[in-house]
Amino acid sequence: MQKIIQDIESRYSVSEKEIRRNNLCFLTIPKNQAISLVTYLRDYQGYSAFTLLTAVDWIEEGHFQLTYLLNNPTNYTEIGVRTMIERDHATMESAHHLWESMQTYQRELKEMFGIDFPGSPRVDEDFILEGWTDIPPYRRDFDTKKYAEETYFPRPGRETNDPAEYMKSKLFPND
Amino acid sequence: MVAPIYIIAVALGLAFLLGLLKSSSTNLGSLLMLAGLAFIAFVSGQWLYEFLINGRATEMIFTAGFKPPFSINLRMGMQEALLTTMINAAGLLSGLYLIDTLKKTGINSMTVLLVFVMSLNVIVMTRDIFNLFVFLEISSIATAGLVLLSSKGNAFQAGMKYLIATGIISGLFLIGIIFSYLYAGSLNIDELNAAHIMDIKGGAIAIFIIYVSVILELKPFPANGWGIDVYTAAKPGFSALISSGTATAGLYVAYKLLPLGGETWLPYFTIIGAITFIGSNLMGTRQQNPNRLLGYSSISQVGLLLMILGLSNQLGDNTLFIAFSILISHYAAKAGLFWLSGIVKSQNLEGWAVLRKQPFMLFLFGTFIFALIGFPPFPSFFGKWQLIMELATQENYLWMTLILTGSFIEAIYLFKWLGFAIKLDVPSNIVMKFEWNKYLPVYLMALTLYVIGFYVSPMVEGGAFINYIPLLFVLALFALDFLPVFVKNTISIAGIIYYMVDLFSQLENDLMRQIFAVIFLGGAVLTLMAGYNKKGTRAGFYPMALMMFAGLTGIIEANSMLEFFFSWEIMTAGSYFLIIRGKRSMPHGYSYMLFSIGGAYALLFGFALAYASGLDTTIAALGHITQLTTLAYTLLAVGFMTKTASLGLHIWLPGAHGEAESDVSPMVSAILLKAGVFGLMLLFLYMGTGTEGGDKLLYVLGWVGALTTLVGNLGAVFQEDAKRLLAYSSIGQLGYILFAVSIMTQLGWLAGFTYTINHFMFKAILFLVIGGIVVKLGTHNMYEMGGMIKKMPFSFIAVLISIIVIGGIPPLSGFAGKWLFYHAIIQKGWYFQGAVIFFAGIIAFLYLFKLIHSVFLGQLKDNHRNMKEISPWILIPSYLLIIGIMIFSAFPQKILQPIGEMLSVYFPESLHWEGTKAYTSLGYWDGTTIMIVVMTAFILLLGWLVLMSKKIKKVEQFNIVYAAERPFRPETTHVSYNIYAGYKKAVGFLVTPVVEIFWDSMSALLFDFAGWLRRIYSGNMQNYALHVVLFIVVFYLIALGGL
Amino acid sequence: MEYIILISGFLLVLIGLWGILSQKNLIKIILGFTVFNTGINIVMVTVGYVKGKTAPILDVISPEEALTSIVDPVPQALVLTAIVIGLGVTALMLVYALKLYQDKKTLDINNFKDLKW
Amino acid sequence: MEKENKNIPLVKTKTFINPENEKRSVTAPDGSIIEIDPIKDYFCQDRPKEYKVRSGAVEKFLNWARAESLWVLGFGTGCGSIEIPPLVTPRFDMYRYGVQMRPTPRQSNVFIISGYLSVKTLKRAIRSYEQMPSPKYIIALGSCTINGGMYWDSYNTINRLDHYMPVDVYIAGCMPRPEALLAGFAKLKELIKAGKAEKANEYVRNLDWYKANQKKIIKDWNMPDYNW
Amino acid sequence: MDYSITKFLWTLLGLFIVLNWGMLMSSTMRRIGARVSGRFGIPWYQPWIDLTKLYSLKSQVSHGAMFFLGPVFRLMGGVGIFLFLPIIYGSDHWSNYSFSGDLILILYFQFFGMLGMALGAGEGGHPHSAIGISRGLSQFTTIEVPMTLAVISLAIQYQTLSISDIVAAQQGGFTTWTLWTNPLATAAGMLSLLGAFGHSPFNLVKAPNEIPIGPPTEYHGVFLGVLRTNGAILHVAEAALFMNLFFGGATNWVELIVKTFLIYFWSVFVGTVFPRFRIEQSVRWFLKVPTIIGIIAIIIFL
Repeated sequence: MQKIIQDIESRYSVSEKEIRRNNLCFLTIPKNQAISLVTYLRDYQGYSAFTLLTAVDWIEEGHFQLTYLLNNPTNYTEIGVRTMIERDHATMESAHHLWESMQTYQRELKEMFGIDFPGSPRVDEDFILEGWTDIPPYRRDFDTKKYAEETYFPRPGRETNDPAEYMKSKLFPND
Repeated sequence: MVAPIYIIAVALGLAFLLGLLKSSSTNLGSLLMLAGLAFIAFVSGQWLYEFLINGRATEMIFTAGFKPPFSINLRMGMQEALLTTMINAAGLLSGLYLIDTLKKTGINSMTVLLVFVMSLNVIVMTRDIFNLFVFLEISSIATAGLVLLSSKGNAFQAGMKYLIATGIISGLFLIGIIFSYLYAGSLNIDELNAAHIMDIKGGAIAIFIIYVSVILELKPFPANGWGIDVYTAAKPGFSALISSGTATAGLYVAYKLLPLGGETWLPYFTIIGAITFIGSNLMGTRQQNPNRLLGYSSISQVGLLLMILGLSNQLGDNTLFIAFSILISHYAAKAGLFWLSGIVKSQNLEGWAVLRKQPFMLFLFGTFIFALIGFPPFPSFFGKWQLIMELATQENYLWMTLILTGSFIEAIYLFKWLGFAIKLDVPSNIVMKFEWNKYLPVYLMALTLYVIGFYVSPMVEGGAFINYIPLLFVLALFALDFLPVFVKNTISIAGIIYYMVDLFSQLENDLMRQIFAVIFLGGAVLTLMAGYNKKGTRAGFYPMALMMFAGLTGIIEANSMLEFFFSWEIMTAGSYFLIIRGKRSMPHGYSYMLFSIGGAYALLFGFALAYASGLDTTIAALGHITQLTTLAYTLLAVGFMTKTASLGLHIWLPGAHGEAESDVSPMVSAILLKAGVFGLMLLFLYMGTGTEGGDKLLYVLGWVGALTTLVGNLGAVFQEDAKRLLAYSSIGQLGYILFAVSIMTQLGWLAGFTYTINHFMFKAILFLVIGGIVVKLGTHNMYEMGGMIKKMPFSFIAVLISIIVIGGIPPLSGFAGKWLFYHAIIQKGWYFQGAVIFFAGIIAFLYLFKLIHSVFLGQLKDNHRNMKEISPWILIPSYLLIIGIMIFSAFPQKILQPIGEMLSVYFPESLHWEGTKAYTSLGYWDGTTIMIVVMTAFILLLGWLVLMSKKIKKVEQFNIVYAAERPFRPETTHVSYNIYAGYKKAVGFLVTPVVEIFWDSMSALLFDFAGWLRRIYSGNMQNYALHVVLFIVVFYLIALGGL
Repeated sequence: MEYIILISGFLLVLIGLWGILSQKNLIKIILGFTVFNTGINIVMVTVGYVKGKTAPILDVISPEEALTSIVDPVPQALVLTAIVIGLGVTALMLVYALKLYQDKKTLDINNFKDLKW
Repeated sequence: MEKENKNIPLVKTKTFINPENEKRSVTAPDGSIIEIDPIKDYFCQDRPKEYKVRSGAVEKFLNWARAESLWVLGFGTGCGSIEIPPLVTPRFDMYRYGVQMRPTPRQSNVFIISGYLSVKTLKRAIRSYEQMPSPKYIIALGSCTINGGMYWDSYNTINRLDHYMPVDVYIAGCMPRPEALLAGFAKLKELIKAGKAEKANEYVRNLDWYKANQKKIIKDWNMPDYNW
Repeated sequence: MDYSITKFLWTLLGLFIVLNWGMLMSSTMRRIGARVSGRFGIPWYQPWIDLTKLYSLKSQVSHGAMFFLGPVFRLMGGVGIFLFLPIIYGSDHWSNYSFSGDLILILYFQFFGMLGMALGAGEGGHPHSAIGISRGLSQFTTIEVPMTLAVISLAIQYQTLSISDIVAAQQGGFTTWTLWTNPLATAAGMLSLLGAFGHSPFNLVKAPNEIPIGPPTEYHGVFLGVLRTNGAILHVAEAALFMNLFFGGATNWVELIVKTFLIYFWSVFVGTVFPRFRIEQSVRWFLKVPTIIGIIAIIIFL
C-alpha cells in the first residue's frame, strides 16, 4: 500500500492523503490529474474494479469533492481518488471510457448535483427524477423540507410538544 | 431461269468492275455491290422457288465443256438452292448493314465482300474437291481481307491468327486432296464418294486428312481460338456474315463429304460435335463481351449441327429436316444478334439494357434468344424435338443427354444476357441511333424465324394440329400495346371468356380437364380483373400474360406430346416475362427460367422415351413406356416438379413469386403452379399403379412431397417478407398436392383435387390482397406494417378466410382436404409421411399467424395512419373467390362427388356419399352439417357475449397495459420481427438452405470449371496453331492410331 | 527417288510447322509458313509423278502418245493453283505483319494477345 | 431534454416538455406528410363516466361476488410490497378469502399502494389504476401513504396518497404486518358488501381536482388525461 | 342428422353439466395443489364467484371488432369440440353432433379456438399477447406430433377414425381399454396431453411472471369471463376426448366425471412437480421422447 502511494506521489501531485486502514486510502489530486491517475491505477496497479463515483457538496468552500473509489481484486486494497472541482459551472472530465458503469454514476451526479460530464453518453437524460425542474436536489442550497411542504400537501398532524417541556408543564404547572 | 453459273460470273465480273472504278466513287460502288448481291440472291431465290413450288429436278452445271472428272462441275439442287439463298440473303443484308462502313473503307472492301459471298456460294455448289479447296481459300483470304480492311487495332491480331490457322488447315487439306486423288483418280466428289477409298490400303489416311481439315474449318473445340477472335474483333455486321454464311457453307462441305468415309467415320463427327457443343457453351458462360459470347454460341451451334451430321445414319430421313431447322434458327438468330450488337455498340453484356429504350428491338432480341435456345414457335424447337425423338428411337441416350446438357448450358448464359437487357439500369453513355439500313436486316431475320417456324411445324409428326389461334391473339395484343390498360384488360378478359366457353364445349366429358380449365382460365379472368386498378399502358404486360394463359390452355387441349410440350414452353416463356417484370426479380426470373428449361429437357427426354416405345405421338403414349420405363417416369415427374417447385427444385419459387408484381404473383402462384400439378396428374393417370418402378417412384415422390411441405412451411415461418412468406407457403401446399397425388388412390386424388382447388382460391386471394397491400404500404417487410384491420377491414376478412382454409380449420373447405388426406394416408399405410405432413400442417399456423398478425393486427404505424382500403378491383375478384370457397365449404359433395365418380374409373372406389355425408372405411364427414352446427353455435355464442357486454369503451391503440409504462412508438411496440426466435433455436437447423447451397455450389463448380478451361485461349497465335496441330494428332491417334 | 522427294517434301512440311510453332518473330513465322507450303507442293508433285514419264506438255509429244508417256497432269495443275493461292495468303500475311508492326511497333507475337479467354 | 446546464443555480423557469409528446411528421408511402400528435392520435381522449350504483337484491348478490373475488394487482410500489408475498404462504393463505394476485391491471380490482410513493412511481400507479376496470379499490398500506411517514420531508415522495388517488382502505403502521393486510381485506369486503366502496366513482367525479394535484408534481406528464 | 329442438336442448344440458363440472374440477385441482403446499386454497365455489364478478364488471374497454370476436371464437372452439364429441358412449342424447365428423374433425377443430384467441389478442396490440401466441403456436406444433402418431396408431389398431367406434371397441371391461391394448400410443397421447393442458412445465404461453399471462393479457371483464367459461368446457372436453381414445370412454356421467378428473389430474400432478421449460426446450422435448414413443407405437403395427 505504502509502495503504491509512494509511487503515485512520485508521479502525481498528491495534495493530501488519508490512510484509513492498511487497505484503504484516499488521495486528493488536482482536477486535471484525476482521470489520469484513475487510468494509471486501472492499467498499471491492478485497480481494475470501479466501485463508485460520488460527490460531496462543500458549499462553504465553494466546491464539490468527487471521489472515484477503486478496488484491486487481487490484493483486496482500495484507493479513493479525490478531486475538488469548482462549484460554479461544475464540470468534470468524463471517464466513461474506462468503465461502462461510470456512465450511470455520471448521469446520477449530473441529475443530483448538476455536475456536468461532457461527452458521457446519455448524461443529459433523466435518471431517477423524471421532469425535475428545480435546482439539483443534492445541492445543499436546495431546501428539501421547504420544497416538500410546498409541493406535497403535508398532512396537518396533531400538535406536538417537547416531552420534557410538556411533562414539566404538566407536572409543575406553576413553575 | 438464270443459270447458277451467273452467280459466279456476275459476282466476279462486278468485282473486277469495282476494281476499275475510281476509289472516290464509293456511292456508285456500293450501289453496284448491292445490285450484285441482290442479283445473286435473286438467282438462288429463284432456284429455291422452282424447287419448292414446281418440284424441279436437281441440275448439274458443267464448266469448260467437259464432264467430270475432267472439269469442275456445280450442282444446283434443293439443298444448294436453300443454302445459297440463305447465304446470299445474309450477304445482301450484311452488305446493306455495312454500307456505311464499306463506303468509308473504300471500294476494295466492297470487292472483297462480293468475292466472299460468291466464294461461299461456290463452296456450297461445287462438286469438285479441289475447287472446293480453292474457294475455301478464297473465302479465308476474303475473310482476312475484310477484317483487314474494315477494322483496326486488335482485329489485326485476330486476322493474323485466322490466317495462320487456316493456312495450316488448308495445307493439310491439299495433302488430303492429293492422296484421295491418288487413290480414287478423280477430284469429283461424287466419284470420290463412290470410290470406297476406305477399302484401299492407306485410304483411311487420305480420308482422315480431308475430314480433319474440314472439321477444323468448322472451328471445333478446343482448337478454335483463332475463330473466336475473328468473331470478337470483326465488325458485327461482318461477324454476322461469318457466323451465318461461313458456318452454313462449312457445314454443307462436311455434309457433302460424309459419304467419303462411310459410316465408320460418323461417330468421330458426333464426338467432336458434342465436345464442341458443350465446350463452347461452357466457355460462353464466362463471357462479358457480347460478340465473343456470340462467337462461342455460334461455334457451339455448329458443333450441334456437326453432331447431327455425325448421327445422320441414325436419324435417317429426318437428318435434313432436323439439321435445316436448327441451322435456319441459328442462321437467322445469330445474324440478327450480331447485327443488333452492332446497333447497341456495347462492349459488355450489361450495356444491352439500352435496348429498353426501343421496346420493339428488345422484343426482337428476345425472339433471337428464344430461337437459339429452341423455344416454340421457332424452327429449332421442332428440330430439337425431332432430333431427340429420333435419337430415343435409336436408344441413343448418351447423345440425347449431351445435347440437352449443352443446350442447358447455352441457356444459362443467353438468359443471363436477356435478363440484363430487360432489367438492368439503362446506361446513359450508350446511344442507339435509328438507321434503317441497320434495323431492316434485323427485322427481316426475326420475321424469317416466325414465318419459317410456322411452316416448319406441320412437317413434324403431330405438329400439324398445333393451335396457333391463342398465339395470334397474343400477337394482336402486341400490336395494340399502345392502348391504355383499361381497354387492353377488357379485350383480354373478353378473349379469355370467349375462349373458355369455346373450350368447355370441347371438354364435354373430361371433368379433370374442365377443373383445370376453370382454374387456368377462370383464374386468368379473376387475376386480370385486378389489373383494372393500374394506370397507364402497362407496356408488354398483356401479351405476356396472355401468352402464359395461351400456353396453359394449350396443355389442357393438347392431344399429342408435341402439342403439350409446345404449349408448355410457350407458357414458360410467357411466365418468365411476367415474373421478370417485378422490380427486383431479375435473379429470380433467371433461376426460374433455368429450372424451367432443365425441367423442360427432362420432359423432352421422357416424352422421347415414350415416343420411342411405340412410335406413338399422342399423350396416351405415356401409358405404355417400355424403354427405360422408370427413368422415363422419373424424368417426366422431375420435369413437372420443376413447375410445382418440389423439394430440391424449389429454390426459384420464393424469389420469383415474392418479387413479381402484385397481380402477377397470384397468376404465377395460384394458377401457373397448377400446370405442374396437371402434368403430374396426367402422368400418373397414364402410369397407373402396379408397375414396379412406378410404385417405387410414387413412394419416393410421396416422401418428396411430405418433405417439401415441411421445408416450404418451415421456410415460410422464418420469413419477414410478406410475399416471400406466401411463396414458401405455395411450396408447402404444392408439396401436399404432390404427396396426395402420389398416394394413387381415389381418396388421395380427391384430396389432391381438393387441395388444388383450394390452393387456387386462397392463394389467389392472398397474393392479390397482400400484393395490393404491399404496393399500397410501399414495403414488403411485415414488421413495417401492422394494424391494418382498422384501415382495411375487407382485406382483413379476405385474408382471414383464406388462412382458415389454409389451416384446414373446420368448417371451411380446407378441412375437406385434410380429412380426405388422413383417410387416404391411413388407408394407404403411409403413416410416417402422414405424420410429417401433419407436423408441417400445424407449422402452417405459425406463418399464418405471423402474416395476419403482422399485417393486420398489432400496432398501426405512424406513416400508415391515413391509409385507405385497397383498390376494389383487387377486392372484387377476391370476394368472388371467397364466394367460391364458401360454396365449396358448404356443399363439398357437389364438387367432390363428381370428381370421385370420375376417379372411380381409374381407382377402386373408397369413398361413398349419402346425401351430404361422406363415408370411408375409416370414418365419416359431413361438411354441410358442420357448417350448420358451427354457424348456429357461433351466432348463439356471439349473442351471448353481446348480451353480457354493455357499455364497452372503444379505445385507441396505445391504450394497452404496458407494465405501467406507456408505449412510445408503434414500431417498438409491434411484435413481429423474428417472432419465432425460440422456435428457430429448436428446429432452425431444419431450414438450413441445403438445397440452395447445393445448387449454388453446382453453379460455382460450372463457372469455375469454365473459367479454368478457358485459360487455353491464351490469345497467343502460336498456341492456337499448336491447338490445331494437337487436334490433328489427337484425332489421328484416336481415329487411326487405335487409341 | 520419288520417295526421297516425297520424304523431303514431308520434311519441309514439318520444318515449316516447326517454324510456325516455335518462332517468336512474325516474319519468321510467315517464312515457316511458306516453307510449309513449299513442302506441300513438293508432296503434291511427287504424288502425281510416274517414273520415266515426261511432263504433260502436248507441244513436245503427240497427243496419241500422251496417254502413255506423260505423267498425270492434274496434280501439277493443282500445284500451280496452290502456289498462286499460297502466294496470295503469304502476301496477305505480310500485310498483316506490317499492320501489326505499325500498331504495336514490334513483331514479337507475344505482344499480340489482346483478345483472349 | 430541455435541461439547463450552464446557469447556476439550475432553476428552471419554463415547464417541462417531453419530446415523446411533441408532434412529429412522417412521410406516408404515397409521399404525403402526416402530422402525428402522439397523445391525441394514439390515446383515447375521452373522460371517464361514472357508472350507475344500483341497489337491490341482484346488486347485493353481485356486490357479494365482487367482495369474495378480490383480484389484486401485482404491483409493489414501495417497501411495503415485501409484506404481500407472505400472504400466499400457508401461514396467511389469502386464497381462502378469495383474494388472488393478477399480473395485469386489466384483470385486477384491488390496487395495494404498498408504502411510500415517489413521484416517478406515482405516475405508473395512476396509469395502472386508471387501466383497471371498475369497480376498483385502493388499499393504502403503511404510514407513508397517509402522511408521508418517515419520508415526510423528502423532495421526491408524496405525503398524502388521497390527494392523488382515491383510497378505500388505509392500513396504518410502519410496516403493517400481513395480518394487518388481511384485516384490511376484510374491511374492504365489508365496505363492498355494504355498497360503500365506490371510490372509483369519486375519482371520476373529482377528476379535475385529482388531475391538478397529479400534474402539479408530475412535471413530465407524458400521458393522456385519463389512461383507458 | 338430427337437427331437432329436443336434440338441441339435450346438448345444451350436456354443455351446462360440462361447464359446471369443469369449474368444479378446476377449483378442486387448485385445492389439491394448495394442500400440497400446506394451504387451504380457494373455496370450492370460487370459480363461480369469479365468473359472476367478471360478467358484472362496470367498465370495460375494447380494442376493436376482432378483439371482441376473439373470445367468441375461443369459446366456439371449446364448445365445438364438445359438440362434435360423443361425450357419453351409447347415449343418443349425449352423443351431441358427433355424426358430422370423426376424430380428424376434432383434431382440427382445436385450431378454431386457438386462431380466434390469437387474432383477438393480436388486435389488442399488446406485445406480450403476440409473444405468448408465438410461443403457444410454436409449442403446439410439436405437441401435436406425438398426438398424431398416437391417433394414427389407434387408427391402425382399430381400423377406424370414428370416435364412437373406437370407444365401442374398448367396451367389455377394464382390460380392453387402449391403455392396455396399445400402451405406447396411450403414452404418447398422454405426454402430448401435458402440453395441451398447458400446465407447468409447458405453461410458458401464459408465463404469469414473465409476460403477464400471455395472450389474454388485455382481456378483462366479460371477455375474460367468456375465456374462463371456455377454459372450463375445453378442459373437460379435451379430457373426454382422451378418455374416449385411451380409457374406454364413459357410459354414464359418473364414469365421465371420474375419468376426466383423473386425466386432468395427471397434468396437474406433473405440473406441480416440474418447473417451466423454455420454448426451445419444450419444443425439443416433444420432438424427442413422446415422438419416439409415438413412432414405435406405429412401428409395432407395421
